[in-house]
Amino acid sequence: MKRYSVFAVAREGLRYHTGWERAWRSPTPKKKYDAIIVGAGGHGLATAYYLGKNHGITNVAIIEKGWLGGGNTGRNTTIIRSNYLQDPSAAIYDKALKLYENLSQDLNYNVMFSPRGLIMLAQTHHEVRGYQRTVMANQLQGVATEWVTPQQLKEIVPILNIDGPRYPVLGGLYQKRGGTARHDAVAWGYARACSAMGMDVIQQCEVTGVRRDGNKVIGVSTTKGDIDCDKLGMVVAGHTSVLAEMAGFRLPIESVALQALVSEPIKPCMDVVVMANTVHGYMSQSDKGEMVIGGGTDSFNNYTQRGSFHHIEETVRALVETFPIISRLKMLRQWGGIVDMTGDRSPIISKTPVDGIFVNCGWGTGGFKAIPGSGWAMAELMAKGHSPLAEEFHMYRFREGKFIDESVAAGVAH
Amino acid sequence: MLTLHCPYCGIQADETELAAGGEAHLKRYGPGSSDDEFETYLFMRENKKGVHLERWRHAYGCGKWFLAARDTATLEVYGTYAAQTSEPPVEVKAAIRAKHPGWTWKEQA
Amino acid sequence: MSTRLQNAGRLIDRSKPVEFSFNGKRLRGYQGDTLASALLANDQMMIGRSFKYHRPRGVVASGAEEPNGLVNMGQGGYFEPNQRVTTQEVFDGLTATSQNHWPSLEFDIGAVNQLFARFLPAGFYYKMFIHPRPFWKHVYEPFIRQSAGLGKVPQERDADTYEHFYHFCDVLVVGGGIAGLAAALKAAKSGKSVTLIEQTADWGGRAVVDGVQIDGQSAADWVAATLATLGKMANVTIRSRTMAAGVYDHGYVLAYERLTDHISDKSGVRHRLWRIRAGHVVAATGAIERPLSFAGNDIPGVLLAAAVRDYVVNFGVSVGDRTVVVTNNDDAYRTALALKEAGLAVPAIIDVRPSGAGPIGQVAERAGIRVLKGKAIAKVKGKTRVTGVQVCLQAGEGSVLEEIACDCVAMSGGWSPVVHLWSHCGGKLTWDDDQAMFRPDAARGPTGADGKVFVTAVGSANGHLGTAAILRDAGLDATTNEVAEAAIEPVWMMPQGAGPKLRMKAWLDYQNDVKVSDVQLAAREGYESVEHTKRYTTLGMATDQGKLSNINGLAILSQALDAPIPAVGTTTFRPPYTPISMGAIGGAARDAIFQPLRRTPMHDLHEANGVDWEPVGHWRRGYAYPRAGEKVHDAVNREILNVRENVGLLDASTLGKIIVKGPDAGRFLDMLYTNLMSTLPVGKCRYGLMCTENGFLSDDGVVVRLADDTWLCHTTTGGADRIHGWMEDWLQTEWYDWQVYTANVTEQYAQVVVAGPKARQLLQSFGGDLDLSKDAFPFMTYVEGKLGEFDARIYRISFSGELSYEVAVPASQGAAFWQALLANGQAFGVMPYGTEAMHIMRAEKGFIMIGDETDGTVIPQDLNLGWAISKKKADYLGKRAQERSHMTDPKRWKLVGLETLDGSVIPDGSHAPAAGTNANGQRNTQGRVTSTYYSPTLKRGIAMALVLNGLDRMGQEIEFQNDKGGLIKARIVDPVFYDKDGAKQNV
Amino acid sequence: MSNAVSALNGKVAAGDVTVAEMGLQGMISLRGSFDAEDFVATITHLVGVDFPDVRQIVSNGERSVAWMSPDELLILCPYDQAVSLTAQIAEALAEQHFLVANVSDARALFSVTGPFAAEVLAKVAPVDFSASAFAVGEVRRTRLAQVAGAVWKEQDGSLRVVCFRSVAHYTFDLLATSAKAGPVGVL
Ligand SMILES: Cc1cc2nc3c(=O)[nH]c(=O)nc-3n(C[C@H](O)[C@H](O)[C@H](O)COP(=O)(O)OP(=O)(O)OC[C@H]3O[C@@H](n4cnc5c(N)ncnc54)[C@H](O)[C@@H]3O)c2cc1C
Ligand SMILES: NC(=O)c1ccc[n+]([C@@H]2O[C@H](COP(=O)([O-])OP(=O)(O)OC[C@H]3O[C@@H](n4cnc5c(N)ncnc54)[C@H](O)[C@@H]3O)[C@@H](O)[C@H]2O)c1
Ligand SMILES: Cc1cc2nc3c(=O)[nH]c(=O)nc-3n(C[C@H](O)[C@H](O)[C@H](O)COP(=O)(O)O)c2cc1C
Ligand SMILES: [Zn+2]
Repeated sequence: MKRYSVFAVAREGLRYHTGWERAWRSPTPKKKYDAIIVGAGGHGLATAYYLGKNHGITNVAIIEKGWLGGGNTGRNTTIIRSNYLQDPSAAIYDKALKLYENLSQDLNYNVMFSPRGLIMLAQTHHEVRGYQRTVMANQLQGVATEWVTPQQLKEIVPILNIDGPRYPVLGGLYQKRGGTARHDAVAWGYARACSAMGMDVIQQCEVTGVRRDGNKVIGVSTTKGDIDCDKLGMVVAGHTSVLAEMAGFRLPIESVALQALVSEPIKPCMDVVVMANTVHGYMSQSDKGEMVIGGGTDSFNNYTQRGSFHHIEETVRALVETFPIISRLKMLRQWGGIVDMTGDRSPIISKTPVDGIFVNCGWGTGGFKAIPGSGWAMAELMAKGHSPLAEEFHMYRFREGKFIDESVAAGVAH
Repeated sequence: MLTLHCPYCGIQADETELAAGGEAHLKRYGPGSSDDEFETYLFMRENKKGVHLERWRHAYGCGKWFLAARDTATLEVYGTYAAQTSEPPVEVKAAIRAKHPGWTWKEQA
Repeated sequence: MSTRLQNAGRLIDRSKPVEFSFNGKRLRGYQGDTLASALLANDQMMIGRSFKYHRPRGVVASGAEEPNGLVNMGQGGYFEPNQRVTTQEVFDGLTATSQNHWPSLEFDIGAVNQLFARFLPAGFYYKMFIHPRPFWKHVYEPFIRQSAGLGKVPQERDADTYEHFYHFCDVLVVGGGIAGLAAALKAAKSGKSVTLIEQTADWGGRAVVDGVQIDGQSAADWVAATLATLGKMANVTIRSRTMAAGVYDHGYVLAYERLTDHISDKSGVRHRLWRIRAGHVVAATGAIERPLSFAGNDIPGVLLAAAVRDYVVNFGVSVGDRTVVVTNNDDAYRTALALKEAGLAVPAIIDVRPSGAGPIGQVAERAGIRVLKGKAIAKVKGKTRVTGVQVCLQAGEGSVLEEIACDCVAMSGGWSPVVHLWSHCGGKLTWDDDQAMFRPDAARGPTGADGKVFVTAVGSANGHLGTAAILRDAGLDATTNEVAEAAIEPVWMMPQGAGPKLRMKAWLDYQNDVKVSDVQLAAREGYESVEHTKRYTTLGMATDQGKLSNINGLAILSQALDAPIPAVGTTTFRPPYTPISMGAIGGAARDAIFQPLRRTPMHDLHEANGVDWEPVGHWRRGYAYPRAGEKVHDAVNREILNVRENVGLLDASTLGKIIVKGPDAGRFLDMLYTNLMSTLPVGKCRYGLMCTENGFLSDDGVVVRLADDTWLCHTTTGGADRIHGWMEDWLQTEWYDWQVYTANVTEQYAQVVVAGPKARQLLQSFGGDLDLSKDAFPFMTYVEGKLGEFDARIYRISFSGELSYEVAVPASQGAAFWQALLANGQAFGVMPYGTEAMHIMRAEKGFIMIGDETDGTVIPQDLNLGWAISKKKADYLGKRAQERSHMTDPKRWKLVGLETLDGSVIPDGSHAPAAGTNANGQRNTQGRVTSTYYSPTLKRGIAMALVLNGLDRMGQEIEFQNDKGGLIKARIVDPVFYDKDGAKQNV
Repeated sequence: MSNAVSALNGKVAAGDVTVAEMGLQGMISLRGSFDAEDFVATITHLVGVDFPDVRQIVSNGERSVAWMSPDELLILCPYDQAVSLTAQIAEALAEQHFLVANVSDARALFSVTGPFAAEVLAKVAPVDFSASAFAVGEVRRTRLAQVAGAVWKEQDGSLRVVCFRSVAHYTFDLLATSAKAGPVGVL
């Protein structure tokens, strides 16, 4: 694989960029792989990458029904943070954040990880207490977060209305290491690295069945034919229930639409990510200048990648109140993704009732930030049969009553 | 932006007048049930890509719960019906089968 | 130079001149002008700079598809970035400035990027700035971000107002061209309710510009007559300046009406967002002309051919004196002829088709225009303005055959139907090889609630380009003056064999600076999906959403991949069609009506009393009542001590009150609460807990038995609606054979807690028919009757540990009652107290608080509330869940009290670290505080906490985090700190 | 009773369309089985108006009965009759399974009058208020922007709106803002 660098770009520039190689190959599927990952989203690709990098398993196919990165990985608002309340969450998200910090170098692909800082506004006393609890928990987890006052907030985010008539800003939970990354680049960077290790990223290939021999997986059926494997990782987010049904089990997942929108681009005005959970909206400014805005989920099951407009309305209404100047910006585009919500809104990284099948799902509205950590843990689970990072995220926790509930600290999952 | 017909008021209600309540026709398992039964009852949703029988409340209207047969892939609504029933009415089943010929209801499968 | 012509201009009113300014220059236009036409009339060709290379940019189109002509508009609270000059009408006093340059439009430092363009191809940033690592965060990204964005940031609060409007119709027709008008007429005649909307200010679309004739009438006359007919029909609603922004599921359409954007008077509502439910949507949205991809096609002065025609015909503006037309189809000849007719020079029509045009070609030649067949443009000359074109063979690699001097190039690459509304909700497209366009595939339209297709595309939006065919498609048979047209010849690159140098200068996406070479690079690197190419190159992601660039881009991609165009496909069409203001989306919901603010009947009195509010759901509750100069926390302490010594008043009206009645009500409540409610004697009160089916504690409150078959359930403030809904859910969908009715009467009553040693005296001072003595009215009972002149129901319950009454009076009497309590209470030292005092007092008593001790993960057993869980019951909601292994785990943390050894207050959220770390390297923990306060009664810090093996560790010391990164020592104690045996409340 | 004050004490926003809070209004919520023996007869007798059909409101001027759901009615009467009428109903239905509650103090009632009154409502509620879809005598429970409410048409150009008391200010401001913004020109 030809390495990317400023020199390579300069060299190529002189010959009109005719010498660049493909970022990833487009192979036809082999008959059999050691491991098949279904779903070439961030989590699936990262799983494959760490299978190869950490565990030396490179006879791997990543099978994608559409184009790689076209699921939620390609349509999320890119918020990255690790200031989670519960220990298992903080552990995996912080692992992810640490990996993000070096990901561009690791992958030799600039994923534009931008640790510009992230703030969660506290707008009720209840939220203040919830976030103070998080700050305290984070201290013991080794995750640096701090509490900032309204005045400090105003300095960090001048366009913020801190004394809105309805929900004055009482303070905020600030994680300086938090931020954003270029979502597509994360998928592309991993895909390129996987391909370079000899893995097959197979696009436009839908898995239509899971083949078993007794209780052991032996392969999948796809629109490009049957492919055999020893181990199967299902990493298909919103389509998890569909895949699980093919394999003959159920998961505590519901698929709903989550929406986002961008404004037209304006000059830089907000150098930090702000989440306003009381009023249900969050916003950051992309490197191109658009305000990237995320909102709420529909409350009904939906596989259409289109949400209901009233969520857009609620979000925009709330953010106009929080950032009054955006009233005179225009919405450029809105879209939706199908997110996979579990019973406690925390992810599942787990063995399943079928031998050889592993599942990684349930990231719902907030799994972009987890991609490297999740891939790391899932790879370990698939390679070794257990992973400390994944330990608590098994799928049987619901029957045991052992929830990992992040909503308790007035928080949300994005 | 869905609209659903409220079988009680007879109006075509806007999605924003309704509250969604998840999968319908669940059997409640209480004390004495097995771990499996209880887990299935509370967590293991069908989450079908396709025909979905589900609960809705006409929250801003008559306040009544009703059930709907809706396609989660196309958002087509095959019918709505009263909540006080343990299975979809024949005409709703027929409407579903008109689009999904092989469709069977879970209790009959 | 561009200038205003003496004649022509069907849309402008020359008797109504207006004055406006651009970059501080005062300019003149006419009413009816767009800002684009007015700027061109003043020879302002260059309007802005492009995104990446800061290339000079002038208008290329005349409508919503314009990618270049974006300006900062207005001032102060009316300022708005990125206004599109082609859709903005001029008005007196309009001010606009150009965007994305520094220091000025003409001299822009950022333009140096052009010099490096060669090293800044699509996606260059993914390959660069990787090393050294810190440079990205500290050097490169800040630099990239500084140069990002187009328009300026508004600085002031929006001075305008907005509103929403719900609208219903059988048929919504979008587009006021001839197709839309004909379709509307047809639908209206059938008796359906019809709504017809058009995004621009005027009607007729392209036909009126093209001079089409319909049934012997000029298009303009036909349009006027049809509009008049429609206007007279009662079942028709007509709106101009109203754009259909998006088509959503089940026939929901958003339409964006601009009411004051075109006038100086800004006093009215600016935008109205229509939320339309349409039985059927007719998309008569026309077609958009495509640019051609030749080197220098972005230089100001290169426009779409139809736009050049629009400026002449509609606005009497000539873009240039000498216009070269370059085309692959017949339509652009109309531009050449229109220019000729206006007295302007057309040195040549360059037609890529070796055999040229149909009959209109001869007309052009007869008019003295040179027609160069099989030819193409190799390159446009000029920097900030076109100075000429180099002509070459389309079939070759671009060797220059001749140079033609000109100051305008009118290009046409064919037409693309506006299929957005068809596609938003899933309508599929089909590739029409003959016409070289994607058009709606009628067999695969978007389906609605009934499973049927609910959008129909008609006219040129449906791929018909001939007038008669368009009208027929819309349901009208008419004769026209059309002549046959020769077939289009698709041209995706000009010339066909253009080398890298030319391709690097052939723009696809003008605003985002995406060139033919970029798309080819994406394909070469494996970004094969059109969606990858879009995201890698940013093609089509600019504020015009690729209305001009997408088709050309995907055709280039398909060539690069050697795949047919339909196999490559389009990117996803998403709303809005053109950008809509956030203000309009939010609507009127600002300030007072941003969100409902729920008020108790005493709200205004609290306000007047200087209350410090706390939002609780949509309610406001008094957190404390500080006096002039008093700090909030001092007020809280004062309020507590006053309750402990005298008497205090708490507005508890927000607590939920739900009546549950019926033969099965007792049985029902036994399922709902963890304890038994069916056994509660009439007249008595009992504290109860409710859990979710998942076992977690969800609400608590006092239940009162009002009659044999009637209970009144109190819930928390946040619980009122939730618990009422929860009850109805179980009653309607699970136990629907049980005879129980519920009614949420929360707001019927104003409820006041009167607490403190002097509470009884205060109530007795009202007089009335109630015996409030200790024996007649014992703890945990209620009475009903007259308290003075008030109709009261009084519960003797206590959350503070003091002698306490909760008095409910009809809400209408609430304010008077509160005032009477304050007046009568003077003698007893009465003071109102707020929620914080309430919180602290209950903590002093060891009472739990939903939301503090509970957080959705806590079960009653954790809180030692086993006494409130009936052992006798076979079932209650949550019981089965609580039998699961983790819920019965003896390692679950249990509620205890904490007393700090030094009397200080443990901070909120503090955890108790334990020895060692877990498998993930995190510090182990053994507890966390749930409530922590300074107790003015005990004059020390107290807390409640969930602690590992807490109940077995009474008297032991434990360490909790302080807020400085250190630890505080505390002793584990019984959580009841005050009046353990209840002597004070039972007096 | 002399102490009783309605939520907004008769506040008025006058204009082309006038929004007025109508002061104290007796309102009784009644749940029961409409099919039960004598239920309809008892209610029509006690209240003195005909029994409403689905989504209808029937009035005799002083008193009205509105259909709220298949097992719920809202009875309107003068404020000072509400307590006694509630008691009478309770007594008359004593043999049945029912629930009656005086909710006069829990609600606020508004009139919206003027040429584009229906449009004022159409700005806030997802309801077709066109004359053919929403007739005099029909009552519609719906969403008024962000709160629940019920609306009926007293006559053309005159609508009544009921909401919860705690959000009376909000509803008033909402309607007054809609009214002040002027007509849309459709309904
Ligand atoms: C609007 C929105 C905003 C969000 N904002 C944030 C945010 O700010 N921060 C954050 O951390 N997270 C956010 N998220 C969540 C985040 O996007 C997801 O959690 C994450 O991208 C999930 O990645 P994934 O790889 O698991 O799934 P995906 O990226 O969805 O990948 C799954 C892939 O599986 C493929 N697939 C499905 N079925 C099959 C089959 N049968 N055969 C083959 N392939 C199949 C799909 O095509 C898809 O490409 C947001 C999500 C949305 C929708
Ligand atoms: N011969 C050719 O090559 C050729 C090519 C294109 C057009 N034409 C001519 O143009 C005319 C086309 O007629 P038509 O009625 O199909 O199209 P049109 O372009 O004349 O009218 C479409 C109308 O829809 C409006 N519109 C588009 N999107 C909208 C939205 N989202 N909301 C509201 N309004 C929207 C436009 O402003 C326009 O007024 C015919 O006369 C035809 O001959 C000819
Ligand atoms: C962080 C982020 C920023 C985006 N910025 C833009 C943008 O500037 N312009 C644009 O047209 N779309 C933008 N999009 C939206 C995409 O065009 C697209 O709508 C989204 O990825 C979902 O894909 P789909 O619409 O093809 O289904 C952005 C998306 C994300 C996730
Ligand atoms: Zn209903």
